[in-house]
Amino acid sequence: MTWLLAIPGLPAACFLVFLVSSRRIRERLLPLPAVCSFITLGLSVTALARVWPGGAEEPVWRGVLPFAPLGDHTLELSMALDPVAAAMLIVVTLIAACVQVYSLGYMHRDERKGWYFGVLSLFTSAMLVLVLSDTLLLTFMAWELMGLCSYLLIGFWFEMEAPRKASMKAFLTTKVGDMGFLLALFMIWSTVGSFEYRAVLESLGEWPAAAAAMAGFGLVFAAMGKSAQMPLHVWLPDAMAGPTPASALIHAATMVAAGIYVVARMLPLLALTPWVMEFVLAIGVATALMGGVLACVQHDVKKVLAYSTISQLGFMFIALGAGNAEVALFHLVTHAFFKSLLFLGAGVIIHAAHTQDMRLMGGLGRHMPITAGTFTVGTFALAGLFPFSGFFSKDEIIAVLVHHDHWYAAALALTASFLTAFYVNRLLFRVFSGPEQGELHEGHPSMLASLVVLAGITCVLGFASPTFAEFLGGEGVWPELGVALPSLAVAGAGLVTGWWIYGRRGVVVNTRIYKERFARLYGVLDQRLHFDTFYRQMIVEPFAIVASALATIDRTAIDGVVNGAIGFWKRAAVVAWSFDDAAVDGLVNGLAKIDVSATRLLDDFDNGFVDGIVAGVGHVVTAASAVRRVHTGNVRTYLIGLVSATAVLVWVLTR
Amino acid sequence: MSARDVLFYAYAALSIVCAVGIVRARRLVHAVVWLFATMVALAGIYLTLGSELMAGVQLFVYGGAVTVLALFALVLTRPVPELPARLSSASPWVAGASVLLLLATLITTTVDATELRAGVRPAPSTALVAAELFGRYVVLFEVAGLLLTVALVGAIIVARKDDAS
Amino acid sequence: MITAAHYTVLASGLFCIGLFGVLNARSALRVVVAVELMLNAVNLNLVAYAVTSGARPASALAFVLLLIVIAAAEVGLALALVVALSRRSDITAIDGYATLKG
Amino acid sequence: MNGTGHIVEVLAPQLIVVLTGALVLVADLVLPRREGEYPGRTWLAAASVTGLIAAGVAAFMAPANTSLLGGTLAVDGLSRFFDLVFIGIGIAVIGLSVDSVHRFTPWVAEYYALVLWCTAGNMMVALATGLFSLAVFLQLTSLPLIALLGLAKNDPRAREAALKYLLVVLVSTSLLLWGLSLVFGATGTDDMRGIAMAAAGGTLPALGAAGLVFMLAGFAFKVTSVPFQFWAPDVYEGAPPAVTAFLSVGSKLAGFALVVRFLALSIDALDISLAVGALAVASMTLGNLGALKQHNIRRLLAYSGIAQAGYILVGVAASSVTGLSAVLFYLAAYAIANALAFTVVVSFVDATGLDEVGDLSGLARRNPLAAFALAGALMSLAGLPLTVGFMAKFYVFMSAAESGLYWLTLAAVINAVLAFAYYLRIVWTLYVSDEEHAHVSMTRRHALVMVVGALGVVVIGLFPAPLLDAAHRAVTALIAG
Repeated sequence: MTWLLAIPGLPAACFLVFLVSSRRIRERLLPLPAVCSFITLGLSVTALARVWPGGAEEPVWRGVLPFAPLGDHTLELSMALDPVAAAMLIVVTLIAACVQVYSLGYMHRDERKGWYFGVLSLFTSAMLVLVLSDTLLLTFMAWELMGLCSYLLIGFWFEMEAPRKASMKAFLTTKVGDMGFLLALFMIWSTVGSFEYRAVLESLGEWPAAAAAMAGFGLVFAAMGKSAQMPLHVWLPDAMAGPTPASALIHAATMVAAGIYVVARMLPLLALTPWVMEFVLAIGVATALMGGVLACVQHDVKKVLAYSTISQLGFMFIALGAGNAEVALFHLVTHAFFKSLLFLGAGVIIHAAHTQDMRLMGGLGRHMPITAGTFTVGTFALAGLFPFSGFFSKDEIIAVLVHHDHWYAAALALTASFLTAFYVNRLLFRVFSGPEQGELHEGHPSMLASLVVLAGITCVLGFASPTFAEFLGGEGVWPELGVALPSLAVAGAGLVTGWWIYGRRGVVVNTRIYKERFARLYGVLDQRLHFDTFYRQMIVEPFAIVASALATIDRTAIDGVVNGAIGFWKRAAVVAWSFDDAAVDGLVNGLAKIDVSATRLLDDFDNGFVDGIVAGVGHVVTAASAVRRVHTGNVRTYLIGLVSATAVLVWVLTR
Repeated sequence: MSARDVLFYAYAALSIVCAVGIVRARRLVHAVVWLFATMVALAGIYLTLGSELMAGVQLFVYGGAVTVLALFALVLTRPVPELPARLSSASPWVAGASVLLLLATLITTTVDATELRAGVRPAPSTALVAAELFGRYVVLFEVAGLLLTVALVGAIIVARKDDAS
Repeated sequence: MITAAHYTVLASGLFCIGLFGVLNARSALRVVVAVELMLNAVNLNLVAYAVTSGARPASALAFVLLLIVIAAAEVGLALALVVALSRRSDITAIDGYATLKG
Repeated sequence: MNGTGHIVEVLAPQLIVVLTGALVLVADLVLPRREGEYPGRTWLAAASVTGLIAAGVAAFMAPANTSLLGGTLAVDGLSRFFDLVFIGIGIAVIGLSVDSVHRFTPWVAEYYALVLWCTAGNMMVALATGLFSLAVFLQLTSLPLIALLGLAKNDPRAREAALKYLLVVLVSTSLLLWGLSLVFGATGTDDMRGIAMAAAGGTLPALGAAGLVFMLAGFAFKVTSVPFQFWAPDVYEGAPPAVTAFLSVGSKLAGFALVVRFLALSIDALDISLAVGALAVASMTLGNLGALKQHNIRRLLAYSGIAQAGYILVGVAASSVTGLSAVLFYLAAYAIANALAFTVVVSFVDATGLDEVGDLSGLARRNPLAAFALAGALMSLAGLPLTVGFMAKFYVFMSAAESGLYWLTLAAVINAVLAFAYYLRIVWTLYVSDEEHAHVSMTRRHALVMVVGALGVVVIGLFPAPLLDAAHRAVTALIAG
C-alpha cells in the first residue's frame, strides 16, 4: 500500500511545482491543487475502505524510512494507516478539496494567488503527514511545518499592518507551546528510547511517575498552543487577518485540531497522571466558557467564529480530560465540517457585504438564499440542535462527563453550550434579517458548491456517531434521552434568549402594522419592552460587564502576565549585566546600578502582575540594549573582561 | 646559600625591576630598552639553569632581532597623544585587581605544588634537543617554518601600499 | 634549595606584569612589547621544567625553540599591522578605535 | 612506521593544502596581467579549489586510526570528519571571495594562499593530540587571519576590526601558552590523553587545573562563547564580508574541534556538565538578546553566532557519545548554513555596498535566489524542520535531555524560540516590501555557491543519516580507542 504516500505526496508536489514555476505558468496551473485534492480524496476513500470495518488494534499498513542513527538506536520516520488515521484522512482531504475549490472563486482577483495555492498545498501535505505519522518525531516535524504555513497564510496580505503582526504573534505563541512538545519528546526518548506511538503506549507500565507527568504535561502544553486553549489562545482571533478560506482550513478544521489529535493518540500516557487529566479538563472547561462569553461580544463575523472555535476546542479538551478520546475525535470531525462550512459561508457574506462588521450587515438572507440556508445549517449544528451533527458529538461529551460524575464540568459545559446557542442566534439575526444594506449578490458557484457539500455532510454525519465509535474500536451508543433532553433544552433556551434580544426587534417592527388595530396588545408588548429594559439592565448589562471584563483580562491580564515575566527577565538581565559593567567600570558605580535595577526588578514584578499593563516589547528591547551596552566598542574593556573572567575562573578552580 | 642561588635571586630581582620598567616607562622607546634589559636578565637566569643554549638564543634572537624590530616599528609610527581622562570605559583599577588576583592565585598554587619541588638538574644536551626537534617535532618544525612564511607574506601585503601591485 | 617553584613564581610575576602592561597600554606597540614579556615568562617556565622534570626534558627545550620562532613571526606580523594602521589613520591610541560597538 | 614516507602519506591532505597555497603564490608571479586588469585571478581561485578538492580526496583515502610522531598527532575518524568540513569551508570561502576579493585588496594571490594556509591550520588542529603541536597549529589558524583582516586597510571600519582582532589574538595566545607551560609543569607531559585522564581521574594538580583554565581562555575566543565573545560583533561588522564569513565558520569550528577531541579523551569521568552548561546558557541568552535589536546584518550574524556557540556547548555539556556526535553534526550544519548566509551577504554588499538589515528589504523580488538562499540559511540556523538545522538542534537538545540535564534543555528550547523572532524578522524583510527597489545582480559564481549551499541545507535536512553516521562513528572510534 505504498500508494498511500501519494496522499501527502501529491499536495507537496503541487507546492514544489508552484515554488519553482514562474508567475505566468502558475496562473495557468491554478486548478492543479484542486485536482490533486480530489485525487487525494479518492485515495483516502480507498484507504478507508481497506481499514473498514475498523476496530482492530493493528494498523493495516506501516511504512518505515530509517532516518538517522542515534547512539545504538535508529530514528525512523514511519507512517501507518489505522482507523483513526483513515477517518482523519477523509476529513482533511474532503475539507481541503472544498477549500481549494472555494478558493478558486474567492481568490480569483488576488495578485499573488499562485503563492496562496502553493502554501495551502504545502499545509495540506503537512497535515496529512501528521495524520498518517506513526512516530512522534515525524508528527513534530509536520507540526512545525504547519506552524510555518499558518504563519505564511495569516500574513498573506503583508502589505497591511494587522496580518503582519498577527502572523508573528501566531507563530511565536504556538512556538511557546512547541517547547512543551520538544520536552515531551526528550522525556519519551530518555524513557522509552523510541518515538513510535505504539512503542510508547506499550511501555506505559515501565514509566516512572515524574517522567510520565512531565511528558504528559509537555504534550498538553503543546496542544494548548496549537489548539488555542486558554491562556495560549490569544493568537487565534488575530489569525483571522488571513484569507478566509485559509482560516476555514487551518484555523477551524485541521491545524487547530492537530493538538487534540496528538493528545487523543497519546491519551493513555496522560492518563498515567491524574492531575494532568484534571488539568486538561479544567483548561477545557475554562476555554469553552471563555470562548463562549467572548464570542457573544464580538462584532466581527470572523472573530465570532474564531472565539466559537476556541470554545469548541475547549469542548474537545473536556472530552480528553474525561478520558474519552473517541468522543473528542468525533467532535473534532463534526466540528471540522460545520466550522469550515461556517467560515466559508462567512467568506461569501464578507464578499457580498464588503465588511466583516455585523453591525453594518443585515438583510442578507433574502438575496443569498443558498448561503443563508447552508450557514443556518452550520449554526444549528454549532448550537447542538437535533438532527445536525453538532448535537450528537456535543451530547456525547456531556454524557461522558455525567457518566464519570464530573457534575461541575457537566454543568459548566452546559452553560457554555447555552452561550453557544445564544451567540449563534445573535449572529444569524444580525447578518441575515433586518433592513438591507446596499447591493447584494450571491457568491460564485464554486464557492456555493463547497457550501452545499459541507452542509449536506453536517446534516447526516451525526447519525454516524455509533458507527464512528465502533470504527475506532470503542462502543457505539445512541444518545440517551436523559442527557439529550437537558442539553437540547439548554440549547433551545440559548436560542430563545438570542432571539429575544436580537431577533425580536424584527418582530416589533412587524407588529407596528398592528399597532393601531391592537393598541392594548401593543401596550402589553410595550410593557414587555419595559420588561426587556429591566431584563437588559439586570441580566444583559451585568453579563456585558463580565464579558468585557473577561475581554479586558483576555487582552491585558494575560499579556500582562507575559509582559510581567518579560519585565522580570529583562531586569534580571540588567542586574546581570550591570554586574558585568561593574566588573569593567568600577565596583562602586556598578553596585549602585545593581541596587537600582534590583529595586526596579521588584517593581516590575509588582506592576507586571498587578497592573497587567506594561509595554512588553520595550522591556525586551531594554534587555537587548543592556547586552549591547556591554559591548562598548573599546577593545581594552574587552581584554579586561576576558582577563578578569579568566582570573575569577582560575581562582575558583584552584580552591 | 650557594653561589647559584645568589645569582638566581640577583637576576630575578633585576628582571622584575626591568619588567616593571617596561610598564612604567613614559616613553615607548624607554619601554623597548627596558624589554631588552629584561631579556638580558632572563638570559642570566637560563645560565643559572645550566642551559647555555637557551641563554644564547635568548640574547641573539630576542635581545637582538625582536628588540630591533620593535624599535624599527617605533620609528615608523606616530607617537600616541595624551588622551583626555575617562575617554575610555576601561578602568585601570579593574585591570589591576584582576591581575593581582591572578598573581596571588598563581603564587599560592605554585607554593603549594608538590610537583614543583624538584631541584635543578643538568640541562639536556643540545644534541638531544636537536634530535627531539627533528624527530618527534619535525612536523611542528615544518609548520613553524610555514608560520614564518605566513608572517612574511602577511607583513608585506599588510604594510605595503596597495598601489604597488 | 632553588626548585622549579622558584622559577614559576618569578615567571608568574613577569607574566602578570606583562598582562597589566597589556591591559593599560594606550598604544598597540606597547601591547606588543608587553606581550613579549609575557611570552618570555612562558619560556622561562618551560626551560625550568625541562631542567627539573623527569619526563623528556629535551622536548620542552625543543618546544621553547619553536616558540621563539613562532613568537617572532607573531610579533613581526603584529608590528607590520600596527605600522600599516598608524600610517593610514589619525588615531594611534587603542581607545580611539571605538566606532564599532553595541 | 615513523618513516618520512609514512608521514607524508598520512598527512597528505594537509600537505596538499599547504603546497597549493605556495603554488598559488608562485603562479601569481608568472600569470600575465594587463593595465588594471588581472584575468588570472579566476585561475588562482580555480587552482585553490582544485587543490582543496584533491586534499579532500586524499583525506578519504588516507589510512585511518594512525598515531604519529610519538603520539603528538592522530589521524582518525574525527580528524577526517573535520578535514572534510574544513575543506568544504575553504572551497565555499574561496567561491564567495572570487568576485569580491579584488575590491578591497590587490593582493589576490596572497589572499588565497592565506585562506589555504589557515584552512591547513584548521585541519591540523583537529589532528593534534599533544599540547605542543596544538599550540603551534593554533598559531597557524590565527596568524593568516590577522593578515587577512589587515588587507582591507583603506576602510576605517576594517582597520578597527583588524586592530581589535590583533590585540585579542595577542593576549589570547599569551594566555594559552602560559596555561600550556603550567600544565606541562604540573603533569610532566604534553600528551593530551594523559592530561585528560588525569583531569578525569581527579589527579590533576591544582596548578594543572589553573593551566587548563588559561588554555581555555586562550582558545575560547575562537568559539565566541561567553565571556570570550566581546570582540566578535565588532570584528564581524568591520572586516571584509568574505573574511568575516571565513572567521565565523572556520575559526569557530577549529576551536570546537579542539574541544571535541579533549572531551572525547576524558569523557568517562570528567564532570563538566554544570560549568559548560552555564556557559552555554549565558552564550545563548546573550547572543539572542544581543541579536534582537541589531540593524547591521553582519553584526546580527555575529550575535547569532554567539548564540549558536551556546547551542553547541549544550551538546558538549551532555558529555556523552550522543552529545559529541550531535556536536559534530551541529558543527557541520552550522558551517553550511552560516557560510550560505554569508555568501548572500557578501554578494549583496558587493552589489550594493550596503549592509543594514533594512537594505535587504524586498530582496525576494530583486533577486529571488539570493532571498531564498538567505531565508533557507536563517531558517536552518533557527532550526526549522526540513532544514539541516532542525535535526542538529534536535540532536543536541536531546543529548542534553538524555544526560538528564533537563534545566539545560529547557533553557536551550526557550532560547531557540526567542531566536525565531529575529531570524523571522530578516525573512520578513526579504519578502515584504512596499516600495520598488533596483534589481540586485550577482555573479554566477556566487549563485553557484548559493545553490550548492541551499541544496546542502535541504538535502542533508531530509537525509541526515550519512552525516550523522559519520559523526557517530568518528566519536565512538575515538572513545573506544
